[in-house]
Amino acid sequence: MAKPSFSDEIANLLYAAHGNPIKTCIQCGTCSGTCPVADYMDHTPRRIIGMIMANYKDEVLASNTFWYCASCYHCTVRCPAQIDIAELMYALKRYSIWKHVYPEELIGPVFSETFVKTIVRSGRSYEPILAPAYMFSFGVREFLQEAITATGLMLKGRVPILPPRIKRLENFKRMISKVIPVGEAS
Amino acid sequence: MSEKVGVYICHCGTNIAGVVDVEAVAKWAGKELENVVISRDYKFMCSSLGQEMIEGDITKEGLTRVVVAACSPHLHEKTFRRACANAGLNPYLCQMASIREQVSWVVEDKEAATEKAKAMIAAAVNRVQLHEELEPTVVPVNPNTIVVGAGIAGIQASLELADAGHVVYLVEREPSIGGHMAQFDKTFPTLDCAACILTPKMSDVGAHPNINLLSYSEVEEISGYVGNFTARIKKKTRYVNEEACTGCGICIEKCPKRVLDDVFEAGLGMRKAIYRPFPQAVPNIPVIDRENCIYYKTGKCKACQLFCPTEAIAFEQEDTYIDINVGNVILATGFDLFDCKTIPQYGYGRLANVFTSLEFERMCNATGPTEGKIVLRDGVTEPKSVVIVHCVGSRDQRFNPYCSSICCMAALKFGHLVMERTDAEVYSCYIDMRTPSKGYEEFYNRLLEEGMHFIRGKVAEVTDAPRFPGEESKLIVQVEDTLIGKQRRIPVDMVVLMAALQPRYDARDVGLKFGISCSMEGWFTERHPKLDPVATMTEGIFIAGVAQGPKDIPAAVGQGAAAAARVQGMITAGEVLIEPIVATIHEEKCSGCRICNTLCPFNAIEFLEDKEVSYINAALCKGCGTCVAACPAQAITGAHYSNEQIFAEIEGILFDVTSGGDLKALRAEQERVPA
Amino acid sequence: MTAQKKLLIIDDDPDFVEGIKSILETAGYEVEAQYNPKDGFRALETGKFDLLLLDIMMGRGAEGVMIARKMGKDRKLREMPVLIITGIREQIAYLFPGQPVHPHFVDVDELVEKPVEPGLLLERVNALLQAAETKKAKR
Amino acid sequence: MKEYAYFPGCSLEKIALSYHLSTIETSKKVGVELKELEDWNCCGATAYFHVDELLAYTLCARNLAMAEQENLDLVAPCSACYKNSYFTNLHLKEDPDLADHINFALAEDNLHFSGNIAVKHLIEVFAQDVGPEEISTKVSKPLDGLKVAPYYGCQILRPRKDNEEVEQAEFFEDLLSAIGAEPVPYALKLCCCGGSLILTSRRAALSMVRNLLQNAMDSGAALIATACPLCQVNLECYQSQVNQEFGTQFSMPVMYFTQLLGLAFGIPAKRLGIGKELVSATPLSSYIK
Repeated sequence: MAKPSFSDEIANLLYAAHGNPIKTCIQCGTCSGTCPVADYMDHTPRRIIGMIMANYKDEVLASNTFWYCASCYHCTVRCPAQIDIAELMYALKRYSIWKHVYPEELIGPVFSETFVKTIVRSGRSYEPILAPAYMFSFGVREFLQEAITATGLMLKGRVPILPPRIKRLENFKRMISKVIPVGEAS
Repeated sequence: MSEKVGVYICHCGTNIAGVVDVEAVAKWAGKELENVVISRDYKFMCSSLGQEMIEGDITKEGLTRVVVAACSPHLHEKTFRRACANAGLNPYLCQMASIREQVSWVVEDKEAATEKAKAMIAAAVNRVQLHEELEPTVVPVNPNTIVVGAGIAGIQASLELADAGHVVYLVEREPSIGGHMAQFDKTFPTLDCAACILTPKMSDVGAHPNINLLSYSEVEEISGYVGNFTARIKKKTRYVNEEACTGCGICIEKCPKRVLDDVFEAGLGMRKAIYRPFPQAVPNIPVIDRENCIYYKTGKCKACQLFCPTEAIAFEQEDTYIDINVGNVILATGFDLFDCKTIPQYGYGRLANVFTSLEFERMCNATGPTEGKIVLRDGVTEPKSVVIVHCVGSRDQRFNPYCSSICCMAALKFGHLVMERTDAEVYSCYIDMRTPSKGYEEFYNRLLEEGMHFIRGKVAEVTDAPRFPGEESKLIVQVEDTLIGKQRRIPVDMVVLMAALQPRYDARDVGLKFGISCSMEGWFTERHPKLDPVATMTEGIFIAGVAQGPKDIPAAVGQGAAAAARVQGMITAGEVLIEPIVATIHEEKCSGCRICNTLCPFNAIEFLEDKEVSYINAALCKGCGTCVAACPAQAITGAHYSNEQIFAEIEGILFDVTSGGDLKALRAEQERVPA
Repeated sequence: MTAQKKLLIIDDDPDFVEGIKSILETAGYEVEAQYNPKDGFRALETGKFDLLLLDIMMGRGAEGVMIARKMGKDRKLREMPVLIITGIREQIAYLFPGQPVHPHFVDVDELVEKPVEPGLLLERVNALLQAAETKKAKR
Repeated sequence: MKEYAYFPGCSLEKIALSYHLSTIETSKKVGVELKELEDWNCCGATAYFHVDELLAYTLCARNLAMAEQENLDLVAPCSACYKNSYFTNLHLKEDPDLADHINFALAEDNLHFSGNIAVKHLIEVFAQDVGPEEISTKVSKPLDGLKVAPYYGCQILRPRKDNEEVEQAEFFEDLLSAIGAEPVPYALKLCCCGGSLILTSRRAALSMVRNLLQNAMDSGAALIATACPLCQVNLECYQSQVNQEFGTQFSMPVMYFTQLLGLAFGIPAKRLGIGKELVSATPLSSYIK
C-alpha cells in the first residue's frame, strides 16, 4: 500500500474511514459562499480542501480556518458533491490537537482541551460554553467587559470554578477510562 | 465428431491486458480446454487484422466454433458474428466471454481477475459446442415513419424523411409544433433570431404533402416490431373543427377569459381560454382550455362560437383515436426544466426579481410579454445590475449530477442581450465556463470584451437581507469568488437562474411504451454512446434531440437528421433480418393448455384453433424465455438458450480453474451420475 | 531455518509507519501497513500475520482500543501477539496526569510509548513473537 | 398525556433557567410530561468532537441508555444537545461494532444502549407531536399583533436528519401563529449565531450576532424567539458588546419560544422566568398582566 497522502490522512480520521470523501470536490465554492465566518478565515473552506488535495500540509495546519468553523453545517447541507465539510473541519481540529500543531494565538484548541478535561472530571460542563458560568460566578457586567481577559484567566486556571457534578461520578470515570485509556491521577 | 473450437483473447489495449494475464490465459485455454484447437491473444481483436485472423483460422484450420473473450457482447458480438459469416461459418456458432466489463473493469486483484477470465472462457467454450446453426427471418419494412415530438429535432427528422419522399406521421402533444426553441429569442453564438430560423421550418412541416401532422395528440399504444409497427394515436379534442377553422383568430380576440400562460410564456404572460400558444403556431388552429373556459364552468358565454365566421367551434367534440402502420419510430420528446423552487436559498418564487432562464427567454423575446424589454417583475423598471447564476440544479449530486451543457452559452447570450438593451452591469457566477463548440469560445471572448463580469464560484444564496450600505432594497447574491478566495456579496436588481435540463417527467413511461431503456437520470439510452448515438437497443426505434441527453440546437438538429438517415437506410433496404433467437413450440408436445398465451409480454403467441396448439410468431418474439420457463409440458425451446446450452455454460463457469483444470475428468465424473 | 515472520502495522501516521517499517524490514521481517482502523481490522481478518503493531489514537478517537477488544473476542485473533505503540500521552497530555492504562484485551501484548528507539522496538517484537511461540508450544 | 425523558443539558440549570422553567410550565399545559433524566451528563457540545469522537458518543450514549431504561423518547431543549444525541443514536444504530464498544464502557455504569428510542428537540415536540392546532386551543391570552422573528439557528435543522426541508422550514412560524403572534419574514432565520465561537473567535461571533439583530430589526420584529439556550445567550447577552463594537443601538429582546407560549396560555410571567433578561422585554409588557 502506497504511503497515504495528506488528504488520505484526513480521510482516515473521518467517520467513513474508507474511501476519501473530499476527492470529489469540484471547487465550486458553495461552502465558502455559504459560510457565515468565511470573512474571518485566512483561507476559505473550499481553498482548504484544495490545499489538502494538493498536499499543502504545513499551510493547512497553520491556518485558522477550521478553528473558526462554528459547526453550523450550512456548507454540509448545500455541498453539491455531498461532502460533509463541517465533519472535515472536526477532523482537522482533531489532527491538529493530536499533533499539537496549531497557531499559538488561537484560543480554540486550548479551550477544547479545558472543556473536555472538565467534563471528564465532573460529568457536566460549567455551561455550554463556559462563559455563562463565569457570568454567574462573577457578575455579568464584569464578564462582558472583560471577556477576553477573563477567558485567559480562566484557561490559566486562576479562576476558581466549582462545576456541578453528576451523582455516579466514580462509575462515570471508570466508563470513560474504558473508551480512552487515561492513567490514574497523580 | 468433436468440434474444433478457436479461442481468441483480446487485450483491448491495456483495458483487459492491464489486469488479466491474457497470454497465460491463452496458453491455458489451448492446453486445458477440451476441443480447443487454437488459442490466441491479440491487441485489438475487433480491428480488421484481428477479424482477419479469426477468418483465416476458420478457413485454414477448419474451425467449427469460435469463442472471443473481449468486451461485452453489446459492443462487438455483431462484429465477430460477421467475421465468422465472412469465412463461411454460421454466425451463431460464435460466443463471446465478457472479460472486460465483467472481469478487468471490476476485479482489481490481478490474480483473481485472471482466474475469473479463465472461468468465463471455460463457460463459453463449453456452451459454444452445443450451439446450433440459426438463420435469421426476413421481414419487409413499412416505408412510413412515426416521429414523436415536434421540437427542432423532430421537425428536422420529419423534413429530412419527407423531402426524401417518405411518409411521416409527426405526433406533437402541444397544440403547436416548435418545442422549446419557439420560446427562445436569439440563439447563440450567432445571435440569429430563433423564430426567424425556426418558423420557416415549421410552415414547411405544416405544408408538406408527405407529413401528416398530428398536433395536440399523443401515442396511446404501440405494438409490432421493426418494419411493422402499429401505433394508436389519441387526438385530443380542441373543441374546434380543424377542417372548418381558417385560423382567423377572431374567437381568441372575443374570448372574455384571460388565463396565466405558464407553459409557453413560462408564467410571465397571459392568454385566453381559447388560444394558440403563439401567433406563428403550426397548425394555426386554436384550442379551448376546458379548465378555464367560462362555458364549461357556467354553461354560458359561447362568445367564440358566436363570432366564428366558419362555425368551427365544436363544444361537443370528443377525443378521437386513429391507428397507423409504420416501419420505424423516431422519439424526439425533448426535456423539462428543473423546478428552481427546489433550491429555496435562491429565492425563486419568494423574491420577485429572481427569474428562471425560460422566463428570461420570454422576456427577451420581441413577441413575448414585455415585447423584448428587460424589466423587473413590476413590468416597468429596467434593472441596473443583473447576476446570472449557472448550474442551478445541474452538476449537483442532490439533484442532477450531469452538466446541462447549454447553460454557459445561454448565460453568455443573456449577458449580451442585457448589455445590448440596458445599461446594466452583468455578472455571471459560474463553476467552469464550458464552450466546446464551433464559435463558442469566440463568443465568450466577445462577452469578455463587452465587459460582462465573470465570477468563478457557485452561488451560495440570494437574499434580500441587507448587511452593508448599498445593499438596501437589492437582491444580494452571496458567492465565493474562488479565483481570489474571498466571499463576495453582490447587490443587484435582478437574478437569472440557469435551470437544469431534465428528462421529461414521463420519459420512463414513454421508454417503457416503446420498449427502450433510460439512463439513471431518465434520458433515453442510445445503442452506443459514441458509435451509434441515435439508435436504441430496440430495432426500429430511434431517438433524437435532448430526450437522449442535454444538447444545444445544432446538436439536436444533427441528431434529428442522423435519425432520419438511419430510418432511410432501413426503408431503402426494404427488408430487415429478424434475429433467429426466438422460442419455438413443438406441436407434438404442446397440450394446448394456453398458459403461455397470456404470459408473453410481446403478444407473440397465438392459439391455433384447428390444431389446438399454440404458435409463436417469430417476428414478434424477442426471445425473452418467459414461455420457455412457464410451459408445463416443456414443449417450448428457446433457440440459443436451450437448457443444455445454459447448463453447459454453468458447468464451465463453476469449473475450478485453480486446480489446473481438468474438464475431461469433471465431465467423466458427471456422466457417472445418473441424470 | 524459520520462515520469515509477517507483521501488520495499524497506525494513522504515515511518517511514523515509514520509520518503523524500514527498521523492521531491515531486521528481516515482512511488513504490511494499514492507516485506518477499518482497513486495519479487515487486513487482520483476511491476512495471516504473526504480530500486530497497534496505534491507539486513530480515526474518530482511541480506536486502537476498539481493535484490541475486537481481537480479544475473536478466537483466531485472540492469540496474535500485539505491541501497542502509542503517543497517547503526548497527544492528549492534558488528560494524562499519570501513565496511560494498558488495555490488556489479548493474550500476549505489551505497550511502548512513542517515540520508539529502534533497538527497543526490535527487542520487544522479538520477545513478543517468542512468547507467543512458547505459549502455542505449551498447548 | 405524552411522556418524554427530559435532558435539560448543562445550560438550563443556570444561565437558561428561564427556558427550563417555561418549558416545565408550558409542557404541562399541552399534556406533555417531561421526566428529567435522573443523573444526566453533558452532551459534549461542540468541543468534544475536536478531541475524541468515541468519547463524545460514550457520553451521549449514557444519556440515551438512561432514557431507554425509562422506555421514553429523549427530548433536548438545546440544539447542540439535540444534534449530538440524535447523531450518536444514529451512528450507534448503524454501526454495531461501535455500539458494542460503547456498551462495553456503559457497562461500568450498569447501562446499555440498544437504540430503541427516538431523539427529539423540544420545539419538535411542540410543533409536531402536539401541533399548532392543539396548542391554539390552549391559548387564553393570544399575543395578537406581536411581531416576532422566529430564529431557528443552525443545529435544529442541520445537518439534515431525515429528509426534511433544511432551507425553508416553517414550523416555528406555525407555532407562533398558533398563539396569535405574527411571525415576520426573517431572512436570516437559519443563519448561525456563532454561538460556539463567542469565546474563541469573539470578533467573528459578534459580527454574526450583529447581522442577526439587524435583520430582525429590519424585518419589523419586536423581539426574537429562539429555541436554543446558546442562541439566546449569544443574541441577548452580547448585544451591548455588539453595540460597543459596531456603534449600533440594538435593544432587541430575545425570548424562548416556551416563554411566549406560556404568556399566551395565561401563565404568570414570573413563573416563565420573564424578568431575568438583560435586554428588557418591554414589547411584551402589554401581554403580561
